[in-house]
Amino acid sequence: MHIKSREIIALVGESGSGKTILSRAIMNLIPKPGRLNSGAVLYHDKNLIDLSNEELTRLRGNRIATIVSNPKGELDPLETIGQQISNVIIHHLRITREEAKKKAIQLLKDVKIPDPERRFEAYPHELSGGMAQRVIIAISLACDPEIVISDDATSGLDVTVQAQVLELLKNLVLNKGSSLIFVTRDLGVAAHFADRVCVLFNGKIVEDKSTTDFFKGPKNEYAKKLLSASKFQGSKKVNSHNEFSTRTPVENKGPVKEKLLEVSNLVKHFPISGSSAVVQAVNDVSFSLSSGETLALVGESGSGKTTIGRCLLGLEQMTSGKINFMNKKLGQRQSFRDPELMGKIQLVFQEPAEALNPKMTLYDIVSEPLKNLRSNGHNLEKAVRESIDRVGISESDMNRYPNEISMGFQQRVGIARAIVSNPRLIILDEPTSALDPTARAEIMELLIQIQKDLSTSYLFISHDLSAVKHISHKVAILYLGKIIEQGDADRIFASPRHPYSLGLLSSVLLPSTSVKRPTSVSLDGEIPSPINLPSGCSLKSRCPFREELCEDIPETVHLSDDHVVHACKQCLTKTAKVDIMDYFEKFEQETNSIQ
Amino acid sequence: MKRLYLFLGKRLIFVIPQLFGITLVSFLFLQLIPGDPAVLMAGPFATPSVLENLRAELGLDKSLFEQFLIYISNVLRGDLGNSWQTTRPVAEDLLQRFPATLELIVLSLLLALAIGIPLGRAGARLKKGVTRRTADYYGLFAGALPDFWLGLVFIYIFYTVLTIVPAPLGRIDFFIIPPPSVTGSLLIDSIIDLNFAAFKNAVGHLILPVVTLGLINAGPILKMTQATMERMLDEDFSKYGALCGLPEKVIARKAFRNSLPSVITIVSVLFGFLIGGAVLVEIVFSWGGAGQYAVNGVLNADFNPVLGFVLVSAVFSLVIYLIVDLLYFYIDPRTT
Amino acid sequence: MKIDDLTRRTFLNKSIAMSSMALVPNLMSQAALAGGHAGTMVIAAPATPQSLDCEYDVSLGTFEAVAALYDGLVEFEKMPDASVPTAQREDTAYYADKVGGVNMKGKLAESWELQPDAKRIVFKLREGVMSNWGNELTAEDVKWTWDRKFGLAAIGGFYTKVSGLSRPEDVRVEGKYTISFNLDNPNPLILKIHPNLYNPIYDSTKCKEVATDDDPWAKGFIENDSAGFGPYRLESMARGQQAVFAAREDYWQGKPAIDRIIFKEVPTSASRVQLLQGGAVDIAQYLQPLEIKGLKGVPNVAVETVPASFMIWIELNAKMAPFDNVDIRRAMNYAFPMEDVMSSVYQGLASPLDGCMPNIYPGFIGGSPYSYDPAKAKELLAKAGFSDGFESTLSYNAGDPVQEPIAILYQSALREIGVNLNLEKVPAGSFYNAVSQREKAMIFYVDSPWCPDPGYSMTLYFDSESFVNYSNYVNSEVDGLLKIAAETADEGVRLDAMGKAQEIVMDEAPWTFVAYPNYTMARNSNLNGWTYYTSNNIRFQDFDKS
Amino acid sequence: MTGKFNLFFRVLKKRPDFMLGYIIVFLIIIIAIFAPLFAPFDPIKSDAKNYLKAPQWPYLMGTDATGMDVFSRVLYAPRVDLAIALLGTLLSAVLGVILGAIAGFYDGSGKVAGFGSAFIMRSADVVQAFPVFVFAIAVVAVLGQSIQSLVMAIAFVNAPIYLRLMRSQCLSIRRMRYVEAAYLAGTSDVKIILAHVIPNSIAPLLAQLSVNIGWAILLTSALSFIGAGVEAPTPEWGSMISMGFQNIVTGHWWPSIFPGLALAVTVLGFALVGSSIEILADPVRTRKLLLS
Repeated sequence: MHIKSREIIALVGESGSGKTILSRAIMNLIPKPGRLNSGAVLYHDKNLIDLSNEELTRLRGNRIATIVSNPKGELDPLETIGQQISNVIIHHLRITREEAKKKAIQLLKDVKIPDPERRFEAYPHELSGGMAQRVIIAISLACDPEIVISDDATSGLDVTVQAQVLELLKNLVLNKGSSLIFVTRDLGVAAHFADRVCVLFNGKIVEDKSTTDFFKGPKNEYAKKLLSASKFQGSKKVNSHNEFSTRTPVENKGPVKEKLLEVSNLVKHFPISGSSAVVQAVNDVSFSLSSGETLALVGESGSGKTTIGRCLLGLEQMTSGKINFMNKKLGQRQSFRDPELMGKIQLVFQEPAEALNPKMTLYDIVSEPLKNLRSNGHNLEKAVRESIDRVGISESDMNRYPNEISMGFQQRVGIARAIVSNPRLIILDEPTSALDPTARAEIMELLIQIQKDLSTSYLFISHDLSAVKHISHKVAILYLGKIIEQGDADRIFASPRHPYSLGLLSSVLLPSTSVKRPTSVSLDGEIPSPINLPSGCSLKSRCPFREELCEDIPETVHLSDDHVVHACKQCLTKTAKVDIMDYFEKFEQETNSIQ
Repeated sequence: MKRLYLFLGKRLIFVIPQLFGITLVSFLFLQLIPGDPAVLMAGPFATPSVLENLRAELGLDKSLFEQFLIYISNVLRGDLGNSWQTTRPVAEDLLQRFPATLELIVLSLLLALAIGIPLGRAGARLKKGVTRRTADYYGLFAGALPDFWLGLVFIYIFYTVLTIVPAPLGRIDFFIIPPPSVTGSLLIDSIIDLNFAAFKNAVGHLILPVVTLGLINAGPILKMTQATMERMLDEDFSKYGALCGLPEKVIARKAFRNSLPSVITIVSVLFGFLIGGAVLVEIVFSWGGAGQYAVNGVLNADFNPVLGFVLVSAVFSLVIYLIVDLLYFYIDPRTT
Repeated sequence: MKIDDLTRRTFLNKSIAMSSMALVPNLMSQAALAGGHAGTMVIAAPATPQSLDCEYDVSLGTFEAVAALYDGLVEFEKMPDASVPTAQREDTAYYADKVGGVNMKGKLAESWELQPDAKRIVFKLREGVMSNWGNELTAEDVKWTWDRKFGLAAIGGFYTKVSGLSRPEDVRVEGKYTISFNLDNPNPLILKIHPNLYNPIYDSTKCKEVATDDDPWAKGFIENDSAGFGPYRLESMARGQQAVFAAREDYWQGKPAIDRIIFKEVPTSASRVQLLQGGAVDIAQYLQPLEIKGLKGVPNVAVETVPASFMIWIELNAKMAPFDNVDIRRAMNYAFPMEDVMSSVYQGLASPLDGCMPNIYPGFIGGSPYSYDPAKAKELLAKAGFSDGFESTLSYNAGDPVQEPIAILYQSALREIGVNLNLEKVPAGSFYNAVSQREKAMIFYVDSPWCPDPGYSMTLYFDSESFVNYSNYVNSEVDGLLKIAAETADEGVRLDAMGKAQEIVMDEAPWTFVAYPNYTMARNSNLNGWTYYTSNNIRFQDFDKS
Repeated sequence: MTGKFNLFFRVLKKRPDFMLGYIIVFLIIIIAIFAPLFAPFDPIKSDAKNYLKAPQWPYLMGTDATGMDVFSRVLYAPRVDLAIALLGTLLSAVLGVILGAIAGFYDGSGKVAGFGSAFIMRSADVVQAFPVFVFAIAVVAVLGQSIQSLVMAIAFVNAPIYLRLMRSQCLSIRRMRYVEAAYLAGTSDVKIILAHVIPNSIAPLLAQLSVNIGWAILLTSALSFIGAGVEAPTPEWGSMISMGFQNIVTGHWWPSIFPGLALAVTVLGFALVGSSIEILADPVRTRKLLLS
């Protein structure tokens, strides 16, 4: 592998493919007890492997800089960020503390941190994830390095922030004339930001092409698989799932639109101890769901989507509102001790490992929901076998423990447990976001198949818009605990009307080089704290359409039977002119043409 | 600054009910110990009427609840009652004995820190080698040794055989005039008094008990330092430091700074434990400390000293925890 | 009466002792040290006095202090000890030709007249004797002293009774310097009781000055200070640490040889040994036999051991089975490994307890019927119907270092006759309590009767009414004999009666007889003048330094 | 299961000192059980003719002041020490686990259960605010001096440790997704505690337990040392040290040095076993050790 100056390459691979090790090898910093066995890392004709520790230390962070994921964990919690930036500068450039401070503030300005002088004194815990990531970028650029390695740097951020940060990074690096290596598992990042793509598989580079060539069609089998899995995420018309485009709920045997779940005026406030302020996590939210239907709750982290799910399940006590499920009231922790409700709602979680008791066998895990239903031994075993079979786990694995199987399979076990009690509703709380592209595609497919077979309803909670587009019939977009737009999924993806929805959709990085991302409607900044909600329009600080004084009060507008938006009039007129439909549509067309 | 006051205020609000609870529980608990203080006090010759008078004098004829109220109101006035064994006010006794214990504990913990921290740091930074081994095994061995026995071994070696330390009989040879008591610490008082003979003598008496407790308590400090620092070196920010090209020394310093809260915690826990737990070593060296006073009280149904001791050491522990919290507060900006 | 070393606050030996030295500043003033060791005597004692009021307090060190601060009316003449020529001791023998049969000399009393029927005694007091507060001794002081005993009725109550006084009016002021004691019945102890350290004379002028309505008998004052006519005055006292006594220039016998006494609490006996060896103290009190042995031959240290009035025994509670059976009690004595205890525990510094009163007192009849004989013990057990043995518990004082080893040896020996002995360690502080409650099956006891008189000694432990009869021993014949001894002035008759009583008691074995521990004086060899008293304590005024 | 054994032996291979720990513990237990076979003398038979004999044949560790054979007593002592420590620690673990599970599971819940949980925690605070040693002695003083009291004292003193451990386990496990899943399936609180919380807390509990046993042995002997523990002449290390304490300044070191040594070795053995379990209980540390 090689990199020229001012070049941007993407090193793509799934977990375990060795991409991080490779990126660390470049710096000769392999985590113990690993060792570099052979080979060479040549930098300006010097083999980094042969350099002494001191020489390497001088290079690291100076000529070759790394940006890492989990930015808050990477910063020393006990030092101000200013000190941390200065330390690196002083160490490498040997300048005085005063000069370093000046330079650090300039860097903070460069990475667009507002009020850099004050932020210089801030501690990492006072920063949001996006801010911390900008600080990390500032550190990495402090010594004008020749190579910057971004190691999955944005995977922890929300899509809107991810797009902003990557954009910023790319611009800064190019301005400084450095080279940039993106280490990522997201082909979208590669498609939008890299000049060249290298695919890693089992520790080997299996494909190395210019970005445009790669997305036109990789040669290597694995690369192909990876690309198609990623595309599957972005399009619903791949493979043979075309029947879903009709958007008719499957096997809707009852009267049409039989309301299964009805949530009205749900409010959840978290009191802050020692203060009269409250966190307004969920603010007057109403929606409904029919059997066999999928509703997606979409939003950035902190938008309240997970809290809604937890209120539904009684895992959080709602502040006010009403939840009806199968004509019974929900919202109490004890609700599910009611034999009629027992097992009727199930949950699939984001972190499959945390969702499974490590001390139980797969069989025990899956059978747990049935044990309370007092099904007799034979029926129980049969039901368990059935659902295990349905999620594609072989019976011989039934006596294994969760830590003996892969993450994708763990998620399958979670799904098996969810369906074993024959639920009417499954809440899918970010079920795929922790998974690699291929596993993610498989799980999505499985979920769709299950809905088809069992006509279960899904409440799909996610910030992964491509997955949402793929699976849901209806979408509700949440911002700061409020639904700002909801309705038919296709319609919303095609012509979102709320400025926030526009910004959100435009920030999705689709894995294609041929479709252009509509950056004009990107959102600025980050989601504000839900403690002190801005008065008036909650988006006014970030709105791409905002003018000097936007004091308009948003109102609820029914655009059609199945499209409701909560926004101010002025915005609606502006957004009506924007058409981002081609972003997703073009992508689908392109994907289909490849197929 | 406001953050600090708020923080201190919050802590102090918890202190009062806690002290009350501790006093109440110890009061009731001690009542369960068999033995009638009046009988013990009056001696075997006392007639029933003498006993009755004595009981009335001590308030023993009142209900438990009334007795407790009386005790509490006395405590609030600084009166901890009398010890029937020493026939002196407990407050006065404690005022003499606590400094003895504190001097011993503080010096021991300083020694323990001086051993534990460098070894722990070295142990965490090194993966192999003699230092690492020493650090690993020191923690294990120190935790296994009974301190009272180690004290005896030291006495045998250094006093009986080598005769290079003074007899294990308290804090100072009594043909030496002790300095006037200002702080209660003989070392400090003798310096204030410029009495170097007393200082030298007190140091001689301190050496063995301090070394005994210091060596043993260095174990947990070492373990904690090593374990936390190792964890901190594994944390992302340490790895990121390496990625940024910061030298190993700087990274180790950061990791150590981040381990400080745990180290401070273990020291405070040891301190709290030693206020009563040093009693074994105090006994071995006839130290005359507070722990000895309390243990003796329990064994002889002399309750006021025990209550007084529990109360004072609870206050001490709370003060220590407060100091610890303040240290956290200064070390870690996240504390609220 | 009783009063011994081991009292409620006894040796808080090893460990759990409350030592805290030198915490209070200036207890030893600069002057004391500047004067060097010549004028100062430092005593390492197991404990400092708890209180100086002997009406209540029987703690260790109290009587060293009382003897230094106060004088009594009379005292025994002294003579050289038969075995240790360097030591003096009281002449407590019976002299048929002397007043009251005793060899006494005056102290605060210059002379005395005893009526032959032993119902009245008149003391003529010395004139011009000053107290440490500068008040002259008068008959009023003696009167007040005895009125106080009646008034407080603690230990004093025992003394009024034992000396035959029925009411305060029995003690009469006959003149400024004359006082009389008038009894309803003859009482052989009427004179003998006065050298007892429980009967010091108080300076009533001072005491009345400090008395209050709440405290008419100056308890609070006497507990912590002194108002007496003795050779020393109290300079300072820090309990648990030390008491300092200063010699009185104006003492009626002249200033004592040693100016200043520092009575230092050193709870651990091993520590006291160390201090003595190192020359830091002049006297180390109450050492263990092994330590005493180790001190022999140490330069600068002199060790003298004399037979004493101490006795140690194990109470066999006659109210509890199986010790209500006299054969069991005898068996317990036959099973006691006397020789082992003498040699290993006491290192030869004691003699077997072959009687039930001190063997140094007049009227003692020696010759115990018991010796170690397990076969005989077994036989007696079988006779009592316990051929399979039984189980019992022996309580011992955690503060007395000899009791645990004796108990262990006894336990081993008893196992051979099938008796299973459990050992119970009682904290020093509550040991007295345990003894006086009389609810333990077997418990150690150490005591010494402080009046060298057989009637006095025997009454304490074997009179069925005596409150010191901790073994619950009841024998009406013995009671009768004791009554004779208490109410007859005729010494011959008394000695006969007491001889008989001793025989009965020995035969009925209310105790397991253990030992007469010696009194040992371990001192710096430049210290002269030690005298052994039957009260088993030292009197500072006896000493001088060479 | 075989996988676990395999792991166990691999860990032992990496750390032979752990092996030593297991050997010590094994030997001590064997010695405790078969003491009568190994001990040359009756441990409570005093022999006044042979007191304070220096170590020599047949008294391998000499004799004490009453002529009892120190070696035999050292061998018999773990019978008492181990029994007390084991029982006390187990009792405290049971007590702590039950209370800790309740306190943790109902922490912050509003109703009676929440109040109970808070009450348990405040009680633990108070117990822990006592100076440990004084508290243990007070327990013995209240209950009377006996082996049972020692067991109770150790149980009371240690229970808060398990209580807190269990509570923190419970607090973290009850937020685990699988517990929430169990809720939705209608599983009762008791079943959740039994099926999910306890099995997942066993490893840290076990590690704590084995470390604590050593500590409990030290506490037992310490209590005996100051005279609040086992009655003499029952062979027990602490009381042996205490009985020999007087003799050390006169140069008779053996009656107290040998039992102390045995005590230290035993505690060390348990400490080693404890740290091995600590490591085995933590997969991350196990992996690190095996890879190092």
